[in-house]
Amino acid sequence: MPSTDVINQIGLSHYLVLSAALFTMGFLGVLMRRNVLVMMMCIELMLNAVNLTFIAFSKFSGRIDGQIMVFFVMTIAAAEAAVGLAIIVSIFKRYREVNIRFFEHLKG
Amino acid sequence: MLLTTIVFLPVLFALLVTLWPREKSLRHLALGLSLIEFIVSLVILRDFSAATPALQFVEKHMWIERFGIQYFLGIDGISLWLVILTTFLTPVVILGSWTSIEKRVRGFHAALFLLQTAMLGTFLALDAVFFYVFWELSLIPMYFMVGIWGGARRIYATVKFFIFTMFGSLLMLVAIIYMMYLTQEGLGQMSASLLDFYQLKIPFVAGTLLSLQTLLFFAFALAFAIKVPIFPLHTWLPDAHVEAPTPGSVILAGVMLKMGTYGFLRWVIPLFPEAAEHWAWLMLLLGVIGIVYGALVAMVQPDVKKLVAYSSVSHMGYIMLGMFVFNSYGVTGGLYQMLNHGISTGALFLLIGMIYERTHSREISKYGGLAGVLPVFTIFFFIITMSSIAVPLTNGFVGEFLILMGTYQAHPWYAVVAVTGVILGAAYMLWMFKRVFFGEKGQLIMEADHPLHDLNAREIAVLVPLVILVFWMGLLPNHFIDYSKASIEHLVNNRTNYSLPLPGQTPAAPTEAQ
Amino acid sequence: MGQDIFEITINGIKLIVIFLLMVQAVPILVWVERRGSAFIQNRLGPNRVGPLGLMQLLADAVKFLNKEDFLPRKAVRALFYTAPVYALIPGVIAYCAIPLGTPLQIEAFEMAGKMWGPYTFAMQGFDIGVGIVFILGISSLAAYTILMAGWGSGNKFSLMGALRASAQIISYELALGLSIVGVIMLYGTFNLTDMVLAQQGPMSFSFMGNQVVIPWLPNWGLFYQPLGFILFFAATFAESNRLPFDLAEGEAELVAGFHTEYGGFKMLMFFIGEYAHMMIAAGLVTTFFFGGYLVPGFTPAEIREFVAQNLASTPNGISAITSVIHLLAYFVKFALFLWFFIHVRWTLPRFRYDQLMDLGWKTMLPWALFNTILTAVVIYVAYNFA
Amino acid sequence: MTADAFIFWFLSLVAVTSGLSVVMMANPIYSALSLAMTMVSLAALFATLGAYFIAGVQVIVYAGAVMVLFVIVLMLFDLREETKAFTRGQVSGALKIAMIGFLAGLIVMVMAQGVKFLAAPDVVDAAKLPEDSSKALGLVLFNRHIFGFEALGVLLLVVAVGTVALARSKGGTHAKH
Amino acid sequence: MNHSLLMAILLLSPFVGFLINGARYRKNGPNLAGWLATTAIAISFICSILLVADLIGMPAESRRIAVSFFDWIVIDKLKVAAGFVVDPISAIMILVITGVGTLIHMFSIGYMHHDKGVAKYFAYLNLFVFNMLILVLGDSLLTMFVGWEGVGLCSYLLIGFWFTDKDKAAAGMKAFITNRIGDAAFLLGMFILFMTYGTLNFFDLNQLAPTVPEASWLGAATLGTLMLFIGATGKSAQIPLYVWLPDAMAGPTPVSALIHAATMVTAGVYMIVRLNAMFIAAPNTLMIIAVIGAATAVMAASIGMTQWDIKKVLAYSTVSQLGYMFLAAGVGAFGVAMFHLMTHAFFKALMFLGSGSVIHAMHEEQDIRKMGALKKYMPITHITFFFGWLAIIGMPPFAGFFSKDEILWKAMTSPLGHPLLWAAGVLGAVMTAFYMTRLMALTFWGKSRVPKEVHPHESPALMTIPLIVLGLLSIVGGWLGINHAISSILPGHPANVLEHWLGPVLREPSLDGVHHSVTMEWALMGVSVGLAALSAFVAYHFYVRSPETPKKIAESLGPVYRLISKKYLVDELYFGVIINPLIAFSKNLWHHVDVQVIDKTTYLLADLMKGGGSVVRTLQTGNMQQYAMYIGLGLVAVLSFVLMR
Repeated sequence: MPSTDVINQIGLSHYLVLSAALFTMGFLGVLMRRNVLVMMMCIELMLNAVNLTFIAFSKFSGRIDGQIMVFFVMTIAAAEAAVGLAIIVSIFKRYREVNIRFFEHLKG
Repeated sequence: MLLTTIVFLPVLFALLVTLWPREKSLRHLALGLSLIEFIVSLVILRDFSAATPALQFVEKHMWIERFGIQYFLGIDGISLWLVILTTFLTPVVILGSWTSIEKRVRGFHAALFLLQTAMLGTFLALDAVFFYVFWELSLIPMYFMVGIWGGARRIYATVKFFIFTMFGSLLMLVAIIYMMYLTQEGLGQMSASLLDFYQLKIPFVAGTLLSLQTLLFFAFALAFAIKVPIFPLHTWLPDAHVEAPTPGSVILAGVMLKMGTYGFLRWVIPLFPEAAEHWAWLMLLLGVIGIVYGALVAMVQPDVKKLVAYSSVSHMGYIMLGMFVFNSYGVTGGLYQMLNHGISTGALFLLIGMIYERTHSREISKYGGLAGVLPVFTIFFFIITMSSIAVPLTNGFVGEFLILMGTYQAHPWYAVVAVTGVILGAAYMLWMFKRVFFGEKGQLIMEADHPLHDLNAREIAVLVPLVILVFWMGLLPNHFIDYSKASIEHLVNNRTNYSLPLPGQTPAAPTEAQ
Repeated sequence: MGQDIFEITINGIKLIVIFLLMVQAVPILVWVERRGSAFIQNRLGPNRVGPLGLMQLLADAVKFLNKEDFLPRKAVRALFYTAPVYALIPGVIAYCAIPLGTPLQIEAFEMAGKMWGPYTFAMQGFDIGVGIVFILGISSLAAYTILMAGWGSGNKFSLMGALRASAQIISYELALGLSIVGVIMLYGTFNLTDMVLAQQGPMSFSFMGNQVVIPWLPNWGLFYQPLGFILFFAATFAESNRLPFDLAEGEAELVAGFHTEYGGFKMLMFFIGEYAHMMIAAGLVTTFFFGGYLVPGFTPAEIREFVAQNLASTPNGISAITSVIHLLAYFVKFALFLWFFIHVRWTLPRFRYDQLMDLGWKTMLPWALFNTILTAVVIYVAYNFA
Repeated sequence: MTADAFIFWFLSLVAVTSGLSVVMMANPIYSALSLAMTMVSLAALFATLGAYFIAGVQVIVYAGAVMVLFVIVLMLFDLREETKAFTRGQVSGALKIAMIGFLAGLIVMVMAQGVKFLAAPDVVDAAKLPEDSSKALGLVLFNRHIFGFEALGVLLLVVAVGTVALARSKGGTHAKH
Repeated sequence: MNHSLLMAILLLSPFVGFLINGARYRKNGPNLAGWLATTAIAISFICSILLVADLIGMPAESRRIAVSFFDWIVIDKLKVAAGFVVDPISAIMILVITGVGTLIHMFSIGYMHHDKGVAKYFAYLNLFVFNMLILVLGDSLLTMFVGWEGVGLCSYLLIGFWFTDKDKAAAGMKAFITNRIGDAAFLLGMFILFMTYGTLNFFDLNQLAPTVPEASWLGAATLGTLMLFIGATGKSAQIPLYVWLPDAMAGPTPVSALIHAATMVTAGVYMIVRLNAMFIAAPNTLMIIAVIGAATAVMAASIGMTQWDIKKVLAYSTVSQLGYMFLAAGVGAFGVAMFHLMTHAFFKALMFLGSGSVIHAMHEEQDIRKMGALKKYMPITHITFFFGWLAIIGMPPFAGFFSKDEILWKAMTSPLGHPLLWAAGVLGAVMTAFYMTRLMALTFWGKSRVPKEVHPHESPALMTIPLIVLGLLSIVGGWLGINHAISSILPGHPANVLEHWLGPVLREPSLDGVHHSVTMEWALMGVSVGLAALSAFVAYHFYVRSPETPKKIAESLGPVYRLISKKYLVDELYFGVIINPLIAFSKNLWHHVDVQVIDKTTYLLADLMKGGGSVVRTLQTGNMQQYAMYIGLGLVAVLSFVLMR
């Protein structure tokens, strides 16, 4: 391995590690939090982490397609948020509840 | 453009029917439209050249370039009559369902037209994927027809029908995809065109199930066999028929079952000649079992419609038999029998529908002595019964005779067993006829609160074309066979090395316009 | 490394300067607004403190600073206090991206025994390639301020006001964004400086292979995008929560909207934030549609020539005077639009909330889409059918 | 420390801290605000990677619209501190955390392996991408990825209709009574 | 006149009659319908005569008028045209059919006068004639088959003419289905012959038939002809498929006369004669035919002795007489078979019509125990019936004598014959004489047992004229085929017209090297006639003089008598062994194979899916976070795999 100045030489790995950290945080949130809204936010966080990876790869491989992917991810995330929130609002209006454990009517 | 027109015109009709503002004149409109379609199909007949086995009116455009999937339509002697049968039966069915369909008339006619498109597409598509699309598409309108306008146990019947047919076609899809990969390997370019499939030399090893061609053969054959239906796969048919509304039964028996047999003729036999040859015994065996079994079970049915449904199983067994003996008698007979069955069984279902409209029962034991009450109805029923049991000079005889003849040439013992179907056919039909029409007046007629009225002009108008065809086809079969002769000869003679020439490629095809 | 620190320092200074400028502009604007409204309403307005009442604001400031700083019982402390501070940030950062004049080119010169320069000093906070996107993004963050304030106050009026305001901002952001797509397509860039430079000289464009020149009109975006201008201008009103779109603080319904609970210095910060938005809006309109810092009828090169011939001799001097001229030109236009904002506020009545939403979604958005498509078609035709 | 390095470390610190607070904050509104913060810092990171346009869009769409929606919803619900913010159950909790830790390691390792497939790993190949990639982005988007773009358009339309339908089911602001 | 036009008129005239009467089946009254139909047949008869006249004018070796109207089925080697041929064999048939047909139609006008569906009846009858003509004129097996099935169809319609009676409808069905069994075999026979010889044309087949008789049982000629013969047993009511014919008496009596006595039932014989060369080539088949024919003759006659229904007696008599024809054909005496066919047509039609007249007079009563001494009420019927009786029991010089005697002679002397066949024939003749005399005695002679409310009367002229004509024919019909032994003692030595007529077109086993003395011929003749006369006398004695004796004999015979009077329980046997088990088997197939096996299998598959689903669904706890964890675990697994690789 060439001598690396981990502090100053910001390379792809830095971004990847950062994105992995954010991703796992988001995942942790999805697993641990009970508030549906927070879970959705954590999913957004995970998406963002992935976006970061895309951008980083795009930059370091010199291909613009990574950014396109991010663009798509964002659009879908926005759509997802819109629909998800609409559903949650509808549910909340009826049940006054956002705890995920409350919504287990679809169990097999 | 003619074939595109004929395939997709009904979609337009369906749309028109859906959007038509006046409910009252809807049926007239639908009838008119279906007649237009029929006339268009007659244009094909007029311009069709019987002298060549080549595809005619070919339309070929690339659809999905990457997979070589094409918009590929064409007609030859094998599909010609099936197309015309389809376009012919639709107006008949519309006229026949004039009063029996009371709810959601709009939707019904739209479904009928869509079904027509699907069926025509199945007969005319020459690209595997395209074909498959139509094949599956045909399920949907039928599903609704049985499911919405059907009898009491319609949901059970529809689901059974749907799942049975779906099950088979999925395997076919797998096989089609695999064939497409084979084209890529064999021809260098992925293609779903039937003509390219024909060029493939698929390895075949006799005596094992695991040879490639055998597997593909069975994947295709299963899909078609369920549709036909061949003996152990037939149980959806009686249920579907009993629960289907009259027009549904007519179309189901008249055309949809032919999609299976047509599939054998167009796809299975030429695509997998060695496997078809090697496994012909199985198909013949199942065909023969179907003939006898269907007839026997039909004999003891208490329900007229179920009886006719089982008789379909028997008749379709004949067609299987004819196709898998690989000689021109058998194949011609098979093809002819497809038309016969479409006409006579269709007519039987129409007749049963007519009487059902009057008495609301199909139980044989409740009838009796109808001949004295409804003489005209009886005459028509009798003629169609004769056609169904293949009395000479009716259409049924020509088909059955040719099939049995061909079978005997190839496999005498199968013919010997199959011939018993002739006896049993007469037995179950005539026994039914006796119980329904002869004897004392039955419970239904005695208890009817108003006297049953005989057929009216509309109903006679429905039946007369069918009866005319029954005799026409029985008396002058060459009018029909001549169109298919070249194609069948071509299929029989070049089975192992089959290809369908395109119009330009025919080596000896003087295009004499008829 | 040294260069980096230098750049960062310069940019930091510019940020602070612009921030201070904006903060200082607020008292003047408030005065203008109060005097102007008095003028419009046929009364006098503040006129006691200082000449023409100019010192009134100073007095107000003293008053604000001396007010009691209190926290409502149900308020969320963190949000209640951060919100006003946060109100300043987006406005200021966004404004930094707007070019204010031609860059000041400093030739190399010797000072304190070292050679300095040459250096180009841009007359804008920072030049960003994707300027419009940046500004839109940053200004959209303003919604948080309102929400934080509204919810943090622990007051129903505040919350409702905040929800209304933020919903309004989000809704009009669409129309806003779409209305300038035409502009972006027209200039082919996101960069504001490039946009400004594209508007220099008399009106001229090529249409289907023909070069069209109209000498008596400046080459401003207004003439190419009249519909875009109207839509954009209207949307900025909504974005900055000013009349006729100030539903957030509809006194009759909501007391004072999200800043009901605020008073004193915190209130002042919201004021500043609001005026900052107004200034961004005015700046953007100027930049997009009215040639930015350009002097109508003259290109920067012509002015530089003029200055070199008549007013200065050294390159640095020429550059400086040119920049100042453009700066002045910019501020004239800028002030005009600020006045327009104020004028509108005192002229038009307030919308109802559903009218507001209908206007945003059902009128402006479709028209903005139409404008986009029309522009695209015209550009396509203009370039491709020679 | 170079300025680039400083910016990276600073922004990642902000991102990680605010990301953690998204997960950890008991009050969902703080979570949401923290998430907005994460978004902004990520946008800045995008900018450092030369994706200015994406960075701007990130701020507009995510921070400016999506998160605002979240915040609005949270505030509408008026959710305060949650006593049961986290799932209980030591076994499953431990399992989850262990899994996540393992997953994090795996992700990093897999990515590190994946890096090998890049042409020049860990070296910024500035020549390949223009400093301002917006134009290139547009060209690629509207040529190579036009189908995806159109599909997204359809998706958005569907979402718009669906959301309106959902919102109107119980009468929204415009409901006619 | 143009042959094809004549042929067309010959064929189409009955068909047109059918169409007219069929289309106006509710409107045409009995007279109109009847005379229309009769005229149609009469026109055919005239055409037949014209055609036959032309035929006579041709040289003996090439007497053949062939007309082909259009191609019917043309595929590959199979080329079947709608081709019709009049040659000496079919000439006899068309004359009989149209001639006897005309008479029977005429008779029907009177007989069916009061029936409601009379137009329908005549329509069917005309259709039958049309089909019968196709049968006999067709130039190929397939064309013949058209008529073959067509006549079966008409027979079905006419037997079930009074369909409101369940039993009559059932009888029609029985006839059709039994015929169908034969038809199936007929089809197979066609296939076998076509496969071997590549043609279905009679003349081609006869030409191609092997000249050396086939010894093997599995040769094409043997198998093919055997199958065709099974077809013939169906149509011509031979063992084992004769059971339908007695039941077929359910139809109107003229129908029995026309279809079930004179014409249709002889189709089998006709077919064998048509394919004479082919049958000759298959001596094994001929042996079977002869045996079956003889057995049928004896068995049917024995049943006939015990029957009480006038028509049933005649029906068994018909079966028996048909047995004689097959016996003749079986020993290679095709010409004689045709001869007997013709004479039988005359006298049996006569007897059926006579019985019809009786039934008519007795108001639909058919039981001969309720008749007796009808002689005085219906003299014409009695006289004509009397001649028929003489003819059938073989009394010289009536028609039956010549033909039956010739059959017996051939059975003895033909290379294919056997003394046992002769013996069976004689036994049959004896029994025939007995039961016919019994019928005569019980019906016309002796004491009247007529119920009081019934007043028998002579039938109208419309019915008696046909009786008279047929009675004359029964007397003189036999003189066409006087064998040379008799002819040698007759003045002028009348020639055997029939033999000359048919000889050139038949290939019969050569009699070269076989010499039988004329003495023997006389002796055999004497034996059979004598025995028959004796038997007739005994019957007369029993039933007229001492009516108690038969009962005693019947009682003393006990079970044997009961077995015979129950028709050897053949129907019961068929029902018990074949039909009922078949239906039970079918029901089992339906209930068990379809419902239990096939459907259950599919349900089983569905249940498997269901079961699998219900196992797997426990994983669906509804806790979304658990699902997310599963996803995570899956991710871990996949990534680990990627790393491990």
